Amino acid sequence: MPEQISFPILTAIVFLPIIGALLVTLLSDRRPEWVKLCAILFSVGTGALSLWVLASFKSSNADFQFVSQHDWIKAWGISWHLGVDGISLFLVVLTGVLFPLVILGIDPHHDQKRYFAWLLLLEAGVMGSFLSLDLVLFFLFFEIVLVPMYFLIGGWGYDNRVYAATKFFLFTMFGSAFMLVGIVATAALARHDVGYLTFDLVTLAEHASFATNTGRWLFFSFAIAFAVKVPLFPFHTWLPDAHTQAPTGGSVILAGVMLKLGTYGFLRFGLYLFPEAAVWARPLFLTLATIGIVYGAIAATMQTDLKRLVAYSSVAHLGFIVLGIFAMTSQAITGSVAQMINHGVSTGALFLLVGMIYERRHTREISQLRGIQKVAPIFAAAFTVVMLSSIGVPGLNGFVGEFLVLIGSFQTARWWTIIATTGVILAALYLLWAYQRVFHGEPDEENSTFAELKLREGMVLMVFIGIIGFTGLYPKPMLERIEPSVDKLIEHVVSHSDFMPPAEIMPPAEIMPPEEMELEK
Amino acid sequence: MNLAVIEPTTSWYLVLAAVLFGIGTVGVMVRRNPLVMFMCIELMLNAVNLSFVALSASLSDINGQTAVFFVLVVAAAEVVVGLGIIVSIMRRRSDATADDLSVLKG
Amino acid sequence: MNALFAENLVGPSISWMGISPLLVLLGGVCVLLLLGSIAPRWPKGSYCLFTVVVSLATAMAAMLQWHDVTKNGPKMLIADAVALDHFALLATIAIAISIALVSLITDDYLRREDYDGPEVYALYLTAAIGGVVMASSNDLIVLFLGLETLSLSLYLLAASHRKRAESQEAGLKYFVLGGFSSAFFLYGIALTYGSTGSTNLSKIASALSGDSPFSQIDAMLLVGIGLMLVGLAFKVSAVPFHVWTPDVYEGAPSPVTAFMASAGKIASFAALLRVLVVAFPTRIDDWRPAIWVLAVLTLLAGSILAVVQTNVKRMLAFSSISHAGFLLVGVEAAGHVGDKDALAAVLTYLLLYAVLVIGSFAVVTVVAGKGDSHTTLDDFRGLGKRRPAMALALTVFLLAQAGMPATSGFIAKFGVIKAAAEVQSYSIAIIAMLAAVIAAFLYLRIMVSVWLADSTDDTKLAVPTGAGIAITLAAVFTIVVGVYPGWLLDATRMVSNLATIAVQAVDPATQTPAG
Amino acid sequence: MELFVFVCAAAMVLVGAVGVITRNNPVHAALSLVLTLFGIAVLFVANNAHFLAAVQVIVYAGAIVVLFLFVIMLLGVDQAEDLSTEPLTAQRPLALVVGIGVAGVIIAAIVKSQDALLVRGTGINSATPEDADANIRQLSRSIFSDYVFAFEVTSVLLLIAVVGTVVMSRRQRGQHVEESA
Amino acid sequence: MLENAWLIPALPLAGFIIIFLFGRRLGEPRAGVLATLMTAGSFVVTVGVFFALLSRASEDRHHVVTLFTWLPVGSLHIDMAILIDPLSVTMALFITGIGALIHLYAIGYMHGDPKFSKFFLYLNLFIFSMLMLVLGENLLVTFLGWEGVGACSYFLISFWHTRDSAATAGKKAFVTNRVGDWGVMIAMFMAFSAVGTLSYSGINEAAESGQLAAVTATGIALMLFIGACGKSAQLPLYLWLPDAMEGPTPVSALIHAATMVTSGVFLMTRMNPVLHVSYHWVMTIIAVVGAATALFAATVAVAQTDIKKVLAYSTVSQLGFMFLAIGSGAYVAAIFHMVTHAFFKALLFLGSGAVIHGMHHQQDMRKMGALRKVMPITAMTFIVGWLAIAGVPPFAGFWSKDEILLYVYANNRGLYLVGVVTALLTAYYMTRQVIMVFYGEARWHDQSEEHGAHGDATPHESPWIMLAPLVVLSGLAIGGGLLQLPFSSKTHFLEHWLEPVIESGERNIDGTWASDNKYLLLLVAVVIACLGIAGAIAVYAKKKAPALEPAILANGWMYDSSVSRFMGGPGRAAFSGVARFDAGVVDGAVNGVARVVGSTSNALRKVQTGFVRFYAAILGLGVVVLLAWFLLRGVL
Repeated sequence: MPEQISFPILTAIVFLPIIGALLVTLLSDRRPEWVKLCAILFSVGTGALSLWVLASFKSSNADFQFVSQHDWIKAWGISWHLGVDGISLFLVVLTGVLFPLVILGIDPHHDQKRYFAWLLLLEAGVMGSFLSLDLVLFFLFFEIVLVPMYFLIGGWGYDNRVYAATKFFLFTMFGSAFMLVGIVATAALARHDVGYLTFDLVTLAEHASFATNTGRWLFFSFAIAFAVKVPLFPFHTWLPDAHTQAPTGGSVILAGVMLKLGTYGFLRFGLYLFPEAAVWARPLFLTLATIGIVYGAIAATMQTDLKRLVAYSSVAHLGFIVLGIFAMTSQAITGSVAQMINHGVSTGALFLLVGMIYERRHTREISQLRGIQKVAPIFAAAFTVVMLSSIGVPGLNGFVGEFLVLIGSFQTARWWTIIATTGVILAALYLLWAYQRVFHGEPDEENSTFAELKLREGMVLMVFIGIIGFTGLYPKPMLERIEPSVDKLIEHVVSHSDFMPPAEIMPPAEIMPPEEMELEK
Repeated sequence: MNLAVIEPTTSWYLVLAAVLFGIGTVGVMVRRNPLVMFMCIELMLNAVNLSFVALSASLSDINGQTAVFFVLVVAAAEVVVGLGIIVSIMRRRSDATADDLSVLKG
Repeated sequence: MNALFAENLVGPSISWMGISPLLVLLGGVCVLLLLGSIAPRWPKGSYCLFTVVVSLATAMAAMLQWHDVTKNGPKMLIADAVALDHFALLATIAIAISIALVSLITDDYLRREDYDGPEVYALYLTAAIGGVVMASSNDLIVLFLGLETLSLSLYLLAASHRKRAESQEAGLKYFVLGGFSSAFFLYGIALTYGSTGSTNLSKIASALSGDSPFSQIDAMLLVGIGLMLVGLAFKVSAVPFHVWTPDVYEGAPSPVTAFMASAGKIASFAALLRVLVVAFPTRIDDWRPAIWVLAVLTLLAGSILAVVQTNVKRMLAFSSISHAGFLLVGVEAAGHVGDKDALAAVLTYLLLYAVLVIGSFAVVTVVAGKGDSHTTLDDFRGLGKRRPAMALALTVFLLAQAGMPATSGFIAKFGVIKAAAEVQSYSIAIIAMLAAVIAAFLYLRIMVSVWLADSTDDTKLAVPTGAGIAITLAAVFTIVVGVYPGWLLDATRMVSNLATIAVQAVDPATQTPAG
Repeated sequence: MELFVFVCAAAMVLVGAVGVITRNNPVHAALSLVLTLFGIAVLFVANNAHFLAAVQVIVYAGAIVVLFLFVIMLLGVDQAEDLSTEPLTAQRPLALVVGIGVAGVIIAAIVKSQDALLVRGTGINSATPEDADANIRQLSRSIFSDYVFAFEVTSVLLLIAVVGTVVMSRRQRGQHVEESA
Repeated sequence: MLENAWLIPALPLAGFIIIFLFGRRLGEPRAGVLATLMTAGSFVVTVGVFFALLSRASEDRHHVVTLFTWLPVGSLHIDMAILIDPLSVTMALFITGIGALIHLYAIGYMHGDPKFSKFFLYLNLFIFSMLMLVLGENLLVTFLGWEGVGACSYFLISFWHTRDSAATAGKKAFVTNRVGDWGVMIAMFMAFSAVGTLSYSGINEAAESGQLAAVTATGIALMLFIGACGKSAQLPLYLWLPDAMEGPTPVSALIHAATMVTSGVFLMTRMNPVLHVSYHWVMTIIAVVGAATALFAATVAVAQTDIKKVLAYSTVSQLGFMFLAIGSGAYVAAIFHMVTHAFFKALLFLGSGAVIHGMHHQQDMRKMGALRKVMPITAMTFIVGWLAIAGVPPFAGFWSKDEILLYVYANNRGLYLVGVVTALLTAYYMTRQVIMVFYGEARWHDQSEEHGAHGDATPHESPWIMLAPLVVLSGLAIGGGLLQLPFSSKTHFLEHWLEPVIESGERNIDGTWASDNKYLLLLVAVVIACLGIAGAIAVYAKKKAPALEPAILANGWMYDSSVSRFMGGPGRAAFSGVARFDAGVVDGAVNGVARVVGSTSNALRKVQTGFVRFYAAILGLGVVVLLAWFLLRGVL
């Protein structure tokens, strides 16, 4: 049973940024420091709430927690249904942490009032997407994030920003077009099984059963939206443009949390609602994910723009996540969820760093940069740590998710995994090559005045690096909160399809850890 | 066949009306003077009226004729309005054809 | 009927209450014209105020009827010529709201363009009468008269800005093509009458059901339906009968365009639904595919054509075509007997779209400036800097038109898509959504001009009071409905199945005595 | 007899109609329209619509066409329209296709359904010497019972016509110079 | 004591953290001293652990210290745990021991470098990672160290990153290692899906109990071998090691001689039960690859002129020897050689470092000569190392090499021949090096002008802080053979010590011809070593014969350059092809759709001609089509 608590904390998490956005809008332009203070207060407040959720989250509980459910559009069976489980918990926390950092750490340079307002609105949208347990509510937030992002890219981006923003907007909307029809069709078709029209995720997933082909069509209508958002090959081309043109804050958020809407959607809506179809479609998505991993990495290698390179690396990293999701083993999906967080942190930090390079040098062209490590060793060190995390060096957070995804996927998707693992090599190739060209060598005249990390920047980066290190070395608290929900999801998939998870191979008894013994009983 | 015995049936009228309607349609498309275009529309309305009356007779139902009555009223009102618009345009440029009024396009 | 010698004619009982919205409107017209001619110079803004009051009174009257209908059920009035049901009343309310909002914009516009006077308002009200008649008609002749009432008013309104050649051209084009299409519509009525023996929608429906002799005459009936469809498709500007729309929308005075796109559309779609759903439920298999094709063409052409436009009014015209496509999706869904959700969805869409489009055109009106001619994308550049609040409102309207959630546009689209999905018309639903994606490009283009492009002149625009109120109201409404649409949906859900009412009406056993 | 009437009237109608669309001079076109209207009126009579025939002549031929002619004279737009050329290529063939298409489709439908239309009922009261206003009475009964609402609506139409003339003819400030020139 | 084993990696880690936080404040030489102390402390702890372990019965010498649960997901349960057993302690001993010496040496070597403290930061991190590698209780902890040393070697090789060659070499090392890591990861996946655990004891027990199918074992073994090839610089992945000489010399000594490169050998030894149950040809492959690498690198080393490149190729060659041993089932011999090699190769590298230091960063042997006069201690220790590697008894290298050859002979005589030739070449090129550097005439005088700024251009002896490690190491290089003397089974100290770990995989050659005639083979080895030395003296000292140094050997059989050319040519073309495909086809499709919509719009737009008559015609056409549909429905 989902437990009800008195204070609707999740609702507060969604609404606090909206209120913040309104307040920021209403504040006068003449007092910029107030505007910024307001934005910081509200984002930090939201972040604090999300941390509170993390703190009071019951780790062994696989159900949705902090559920708040009210009728919203009763006529259509749409409810305000929020809840958090292991799959969404850390995404919420990541969102809560990332936004204050972006607001604190990155200066928009102009129109800061509007910038902060959009950013706060974006936060609300992202939070809402991760928390919604109602299909329409999810769609609402899923779509609404486009608007602030569009304006952030279009208003504070670089030369080709309008093109990129429009492409981003339309491409994503293209995907959601199918999803909306899918959502409505799902509810309409499930009306017979459920007995009434409802868009409630849990109700639909537990009670509705679709004819095989129907389920598959519906699944695909959702899958297109998520595939675009992820983005999965070949729907990825909006991403490099959007990332490259977005302002640093936008890139950080885009990479950090927004891309996860797609992978999260696959888990929460694809697998949960249409287990049979998802199992049926496994080969396709495993293949696309694998292509994405290798392809994104290869494309990244050849980029001349640093931001574009990181963007393509996201394509590859997100491929790992999708691979894990469709491998459908406990390790793989847990790894995917962990990877969502870790990619958010490490790629977010990478974008932050690239943004700092741009601030200083006003170029992102790799060929224009050289020898920065000599003039800014601390900056280079920070970049190195983040880069290694992105490469997936064990002991840093990037490895945890990647490894779990791969080891889990190997159980059910052997050959895909073997190919996907080559992405590990390629990741080292493109990042190190870029690093070499940007940081190594003797700095030329323009680069020799490259400023060292400022205190404010350093503090923001310290948070990132702290998370990178902690999660890499001690991911247990995270994994043990994610796993119960993942296991429950897999159980759901198994019981609603002919999917057979790999037989649990028990290590020889004497070295079996005690927790596992209990599980087996 | 004795021509005197043949009585025009309803469909004769209807066919005639259809032809008249077709002529009116063609007229709207080929005439450039807005006034004449408007006359062609009147032709079309008359074709409809003829159909109404013929069908009314065929159905033994007076309502068809009633409809014609209303059409006449509508036609009258339409003429007033239409001519009003045409006049207000033509007062500016009296040689304006419908083709000249094509500023709005694309 | 055959009482040949019944000299003392007994007219049908007339339910004055039932047609009270019409009476209010008519009274409003008369007062406006009479007083307008008696006292030529009313104080500034009072024509507008009066019209707003009249429209609100109309809405109130409709509300009163609404409760009555809720209590006593729908009924047919005045010899079954007029239907008093939720469908009609909702359309009435929507039209009344449209007039109120449009009047607010018109006020300053008329003074700015220097032809203030009661006539334009009177024409709004007469057009509204036509619209209400169309929406509530249960007889093809009545419907036709309503259509003409509406159309004639609109022709005049379109041409009313006599200093602008575009306005006159728009008026003439609209008039010629409108007359042309009316002829088709009328011909359709004639043929339908010939094949069913009646012009009354209920009677047509019952004549076509069962084994009445009329069910033989199929070809003529179907061609009749087709011709009527042409007339209505013209009014709702469905492709390929949309050709007039961009030119007329562009040329007509901006407030009038808003009126055409709102009240005009509401009435036309209501009429379309009435005709198809009430009269021809037995011929669904024939007209549904036609509507399907029209809907698809309208969606695609409307969206695609908008892409390369540079005049905002023209863009919005194409967008309104695209929206018509969406509405046709709802009409297509309504083709399924017994699905009242589709009717409710279409009406809701109409109401919400009306507010949106008026809001958008209100901004256009303000930006257009004296002469009503600054309506290109370039004229919108830097609006975000010059008038941030208004730019924000415009953004809300545009996003809503694009179907962004948390705005009324989403609720509208969702309802239609839901209706389509419930009758398993998935393909058209998907096409509609994809068309919406294409159409979104045009809204984005406007937003780019408004926010992301540099301003050419930094002079603050003056936002007149009326337009300001209208924009604010529309924006608030858009957001409120988007976030909390429950009340509206509960209301529109009361719309019952038109076909059922029609059958009840001709069945004396179930007919409620009028008056 | 009836055939003769029909043929003659049909000839009037069609000749007039063709005249409308082919006469260069708008005045001639208007006069051709009168011919058609008279033909229609005759056909009305043939279908027992005596009252409508009268109204047709009075309102249409009398009032409407006169209005047309009046406008033509008023505006002095009676110069001939050159119909020998067509600026819009393909417009004429297109018009022909449409005209023939529309008429053809409707005729086809009528032919298909003609069996049901063969019967000519006797329900319509014609104006006879004995009861000269039978048709009028019957018509008025229809208008004032079944169509009373429609009848009322026509009043609004006429109101619009009035307002319309006001709107369209009212001189606007600032327009004097331009127009008097 | 065993419970405190966590201190072994913890101390270098602590050193890393302290230097990370306060490195700049510590400065030179305190950062170096601290790092050295930490490593030395770690060595002390290791020695304590060693004795604690020694005090246990042989079958009890297995202790796991679990620090915390690392990755617990479902049936996958990975602890951050340390495994203390003879193998890991052996590894830890020489890692920390030699590591401490190299740290000490580096204090002197890096004197004056602006990034002095950073160097020790990396060194400590490296030691930590290496210890995690060898002490890991499971494959994943080992992998943590495995990747850690990879990353550290990247940092250290590209330490002087303003030099482009250094930066490139670092990157190359990392990426090449990653290719191997791919194999290790796949091996882990296979092991987990077959056994359900990644812990060594779990996997090895499964292998021993027959639970692990031969085919799976083969897969795991091959994949691990790929990893080992990467880390231990075997063909075809050896590429990075010669380039890695761009790093400071202590790095070469530490990473490329003593520790990191041996981790492949360690891993294969650790997994010997799995190798044992896999198909037989796996061992053959390992042996062949090892032999081929050994011979290949030896031939290349003959023609090198860079003092460190010779040592680098020699390292590759010696590692080949170790893999030859493993492929022959001689794990003890492999470990033995690894240890002795660590001694003498570290010695040689440090010695060469001293030379380079003394020569003001001159690495070209052709510009050296007669250095024994100016740097006698360095020369002495270097000569000890030379004798050890050349296989001259009783130096350490002789015993271990002989042990390997013994097993190889028992296993495959063809490979034995390769081994013998390699040994000959080893003796030859090392002698060549010693002659070129320390004997003959001094060729460095003519360089003095270039070093005018330096003041004193004469090569100088290194400070005591650099020499002390040399002395200690030369002692070890001399006496290292004591670990495992072939004379009787009682002198097989190392074998007895390692027995619990390797008993299932170790090949028993008792009773073979080789075993019976081991003294004969010993004699052959001595003769070979002498031949090699004599040959080199004849060529380079006595100039009796022309030096045979063809360019193809100097260029490493063109292998590196052809790989580079392939990567730069077709490889790069393929990559940029993908990038172009992405921009052109995938993105082009998206933009193409937009363009199609746009041009459709432009085309359709022409329909809106503005002529009302034309509009009427469109309308009419629409009517005709619509009516035709309805008519058809009505007629049919």
